[in-house]
Amino acid sequence: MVALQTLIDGLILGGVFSLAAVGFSLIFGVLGIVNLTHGIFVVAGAYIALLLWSGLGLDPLVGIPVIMVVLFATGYVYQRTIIQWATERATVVASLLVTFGVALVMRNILQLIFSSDIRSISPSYSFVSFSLGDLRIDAVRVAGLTTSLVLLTVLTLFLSRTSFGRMIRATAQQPLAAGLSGINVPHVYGLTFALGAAFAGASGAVIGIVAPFSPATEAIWTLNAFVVVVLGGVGSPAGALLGGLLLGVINTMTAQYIGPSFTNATMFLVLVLMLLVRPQGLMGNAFGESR
Amino acid sequence: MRPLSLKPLLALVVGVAAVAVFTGLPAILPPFYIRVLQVFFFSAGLALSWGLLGGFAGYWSFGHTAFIGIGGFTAALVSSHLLGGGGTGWGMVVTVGAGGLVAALFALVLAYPLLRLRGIYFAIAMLGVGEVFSELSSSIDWIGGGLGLTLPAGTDLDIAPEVFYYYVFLVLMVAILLISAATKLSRFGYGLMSIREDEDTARMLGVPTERYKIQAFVLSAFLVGTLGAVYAYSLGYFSTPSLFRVDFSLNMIVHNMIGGIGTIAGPVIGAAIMVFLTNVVLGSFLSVHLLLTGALVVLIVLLAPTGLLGLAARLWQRDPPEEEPTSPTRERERRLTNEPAE
Amino acid sequence: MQCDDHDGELLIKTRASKPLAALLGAHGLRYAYRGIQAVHDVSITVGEGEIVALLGANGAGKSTTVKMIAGALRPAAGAVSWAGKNVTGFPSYAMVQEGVTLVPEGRLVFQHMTVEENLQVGGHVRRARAEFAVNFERVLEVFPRLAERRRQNAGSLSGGEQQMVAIARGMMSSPRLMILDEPSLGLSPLLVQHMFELIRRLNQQGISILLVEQNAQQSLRIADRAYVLEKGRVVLAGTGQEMLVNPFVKQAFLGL
Amino acid sequence: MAITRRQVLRTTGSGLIAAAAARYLPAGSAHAQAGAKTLVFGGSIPMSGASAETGQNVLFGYRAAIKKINEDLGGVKIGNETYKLDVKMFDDASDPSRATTLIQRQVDEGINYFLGSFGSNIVLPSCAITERARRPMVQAGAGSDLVFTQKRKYVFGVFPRASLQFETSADFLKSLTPAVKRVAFIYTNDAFSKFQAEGGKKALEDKGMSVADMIQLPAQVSDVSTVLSSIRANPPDVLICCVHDDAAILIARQMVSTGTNVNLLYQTLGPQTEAYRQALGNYANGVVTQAYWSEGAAFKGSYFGTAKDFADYYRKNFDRPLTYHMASGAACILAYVEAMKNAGSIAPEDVRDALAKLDFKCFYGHIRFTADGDGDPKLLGPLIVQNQSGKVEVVFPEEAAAAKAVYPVPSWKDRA
Repeated sequence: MVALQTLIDGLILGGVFSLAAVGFSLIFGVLGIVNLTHGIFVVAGAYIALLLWSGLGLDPLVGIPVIMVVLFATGYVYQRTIIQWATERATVVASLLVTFGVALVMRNILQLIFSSDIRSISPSYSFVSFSLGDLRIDAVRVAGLTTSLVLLTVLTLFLSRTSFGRMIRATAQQPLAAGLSGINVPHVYGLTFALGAAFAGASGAVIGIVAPFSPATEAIWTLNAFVVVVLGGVGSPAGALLGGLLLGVINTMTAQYIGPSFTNATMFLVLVLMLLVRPQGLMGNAFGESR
Repeated sequence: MRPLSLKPLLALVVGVAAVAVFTGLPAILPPFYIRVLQVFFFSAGLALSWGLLGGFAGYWSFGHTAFIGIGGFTAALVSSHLLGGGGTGWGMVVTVGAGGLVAALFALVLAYPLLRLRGIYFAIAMLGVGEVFSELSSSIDWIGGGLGLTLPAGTDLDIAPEVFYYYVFLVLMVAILLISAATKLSRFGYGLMSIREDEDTARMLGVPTERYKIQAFVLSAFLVGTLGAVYAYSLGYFSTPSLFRVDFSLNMIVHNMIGGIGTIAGPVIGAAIMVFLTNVVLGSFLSVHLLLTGALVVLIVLLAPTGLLGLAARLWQRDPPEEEPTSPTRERERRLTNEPAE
Repeated sequence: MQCDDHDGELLIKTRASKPLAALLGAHGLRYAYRGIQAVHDVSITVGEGEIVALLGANGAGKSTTVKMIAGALRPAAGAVSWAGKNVTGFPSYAMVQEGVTLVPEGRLVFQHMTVEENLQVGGHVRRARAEFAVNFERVLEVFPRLAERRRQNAGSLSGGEQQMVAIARGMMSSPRLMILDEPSLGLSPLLVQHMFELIRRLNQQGISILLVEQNAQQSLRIADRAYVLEKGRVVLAGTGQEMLVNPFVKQAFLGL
Repeated sequence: MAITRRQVLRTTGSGLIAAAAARYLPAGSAHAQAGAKTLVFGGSIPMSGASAETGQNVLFGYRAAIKKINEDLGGVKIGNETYKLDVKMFDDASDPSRATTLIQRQVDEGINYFLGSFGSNIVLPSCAITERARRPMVQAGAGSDLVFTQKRKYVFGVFPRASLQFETSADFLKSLTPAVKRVAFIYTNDAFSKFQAEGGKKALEDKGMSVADMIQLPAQVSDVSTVLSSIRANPPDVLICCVHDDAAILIARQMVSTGTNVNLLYQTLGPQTEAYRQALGNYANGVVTQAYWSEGAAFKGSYFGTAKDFADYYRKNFDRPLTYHMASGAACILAYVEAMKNAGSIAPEDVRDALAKLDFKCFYGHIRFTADGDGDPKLLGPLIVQNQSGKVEVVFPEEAAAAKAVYPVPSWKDRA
């Protein structure tokens, strides 16, 4: 029973991790950019959700479309300016340094606007749980998981079925050929980045109702995204889902059977082992490259 | 320091003069600047050590802070368990040496599996390694990173601690500078740089890539471990978040990139600029120093993408720096910039 | 033609009997990789309905030249005109929209997408969207092989088949000018025959062709005109027939 | 000197130029203010991370005391001079290297009185510098035993050290009926929380209660569901959390949403903050915490008057929600000022001696330090407070209590 409860807890937690990482995965897979601003997008999403909730009484999950629109626009502008300048002038890797710098700036700005105090969002269902026999499942986490699954499914369909999704995949595989096939590659890069940012923001809304947050928590979400991507594989929602669920289960299993203080150590240990055994992640790179 | 590879004699003269000046400085500078310089020597030493692997061989580690931690914790554990809380004077040499060696030992164990990974995967794996060591150091009670560890003063001499550590870090940085320069000019160094340019070709041409990478990794870890041990001493008391700081790892990269990656003077210049800015210029700000630091990093990348040495070379209209800026994802960059392979 | 006092063209006079409206004109193109000059000064033209061959040894600057024309590389100097319009520095997607499609060397297909998806990507350009169904049918008619494999991942196809995908993808954008970069490279002799046949057919359908080739003999047979590049410069220009009998060409490219 | 400087500038790298140049730039504002008879308090606070919220709270406390003294009391008269007060803080970013370097800068600039930062890995290396410079540090941010057990003479704390912070709590738990038998601890893996939890375990066991579980959490935690399952599987009478604010909220929220009930939830940090009450709403009722001050407490003295007066003054002048941390911060300043008055001197050594002998009553309580420098556990020990119907009530010790503790608390469901 304990094992089952632990497994369920892990899967539920993992759903949130998946959603929080999929944007990072997409950006890494298509643009080859390790986006250290990722956690900022997540936390910014949580703050927007908080504003919508406290200002307009809008439920964070209902507010997700608004958050996604805001972050989509922000992400597009950010990529087409700073990140594009950096990759044009220097290298893709220079973008790493740029995103590091921007993350510092943004964290500080979030601090100035919202202070470094811890915030949380408590809609009515935050305190409800279901019982199945001895199993306890809290509603807010299930809501989070459901939202994650819905959004990940939407993204999967979007990438596989729409013309724009095809353009993203084509660009990821062969930027040169994509351009020669008439795809406006810089624009697709911008849109992909924007999409990644939008999904990160959406996960922020979910995280906001599940756990307390502050500007400083951004770093955790960037790190988690790293782990999820390495576990699951790059560039696909399915990979992010698998990686996220695994990470969630690893987390709760470690807490249960080794000790809660070892959760992070195990998580990163698995990351390193995974890299050694299968660096491309369980699902491989959706765009078929081995970098 | 840049002419080191071009005009050794001039470099020697400049170097000796610089060392002489730095040796005399504590007599005239107030303690705050001594501490700033101490942080600078420490950071420059770290950046140079990182550069042995990251700059020369193109293997970017995101987790070098692991070796700072291993060095520091080893020194403190040796002090408390083997020296009965001692570790002053020659004892410090022992504990710091142990810190470096244990870091090198861990690196040796990790090297073979980790260095099979390339590019960004190596970077992420090292990030993971850093986190694993960090978490274990605080969760395992025997190590004691949660409660924190104490080290004795490094010396009995009647000398202010900041001055003492100033000299220790100065000596270490100069040593690491010489090691880096010697490496760069050696066959070993050329081998590493050929790995950075094209590892597979290098191997086909008979460069013992595997051995060279491992040697560079272990050497780099040893130096960082030594620096970490001395840093732990300079704090006196430290806990896990004092040493295992992701920003240490990032700073090593930032300092290299700002100065010019793969060079000798670059990491030193990068460290000098960032340490000066963050501690002196932006030091007293209560709430906007991160913002300004970040903005500065962004500006430098946009204005001097090949590092300041690259920028200087362009402005002076001299040859571009011998080292092209390089990266773990070089291949991909080629494609992204639509450069044909011609 | 805005610029015709060019070295190469002075050597052998352009065939004047067939007055052509120059569709594409590249003038004085120049390009350098990392400080090394790859293309010094190249000027070429392609007339409406022509097949023009661009010959030269490996590293002569052929690929670089056509990449500049197609917008994949930005020329360091020089100008490109297309249908009377200055298109210098247009990015590649804009050139495709204008009707200039480069089929790059090395079969750069989207390996992890199906053949059909590859073609869909090629056909999404605004100028070709309305004709998508027609183009798609035509392409599958030209390449029945691809029709059989339309649901397979392009990466799983043979080299020749991938080359077909690349050309078919280019055709999907309804080009007025197709630039083919080494389309016969790595194909079996039989397939090479087919390839040149195909190029002629495309041309008969009204598509102008700029053909980059090392296979000079075959190219010159189907080409109306040809240019020879050496070390980043045009050293010879003339009609296909003239070139076939030119002693220099014979010696350098035809192995005669 | 001028010659060396020129040579220096010419021959060495930019780091040195920078250092040399900066030395000759006009000195910071501290000097100027010192000339205008202002006493400047230096030190750092973390602007981000686990202690940021508490740090901000304490900073507002410093500001409140300084505002009161400068504006309402016309400054402070020491000997024959009247001084104004000022506070000069920097962000240490929880980085010991930054903290020590910048503390040294303040020492060099002639700041003579220091206020502490947060976390022993920052405070210990910093106070090594102030100790060496013989400048006092009165702090409200690091309770770790190591701060007070290494024979420092210049460091004072307005709380008892961490391991002694549970004496009152143990008495409180002992006083409850039905008797508390089994207690479980959840604590963060850092020096402060660990000392506190281990001290707590000892204090409770000395009083005859058994400690069933000591659960250690990592510094960063985003989920505690497994921890709570094990609590549900074997529920203790009282669950004590020695964790920081964010983890406290997380634990409480997950306890509510998973229906993890115990007779009493006691969290040492967190429930004092506004964020906590916002996050939990009615569910915050019944949660017990310790507070080193409460506006309902019967303390009074010079400067602010009663505890209630301080609360009124604070709310009139500042927006940030009031917690006991503000009072602790203000108490640091008052302790300094009172010591200076007693010494009749502003020389750091004299101030230090006067601090050691300090024995005075103010709105915060009876301030007296032990020989080791921490707050006297009997006089400056914590109050036990409980959220009752949205109000914070002191429930222990009895002489300060304004309400009776609710125990056992109703289940979460009944608190909605």
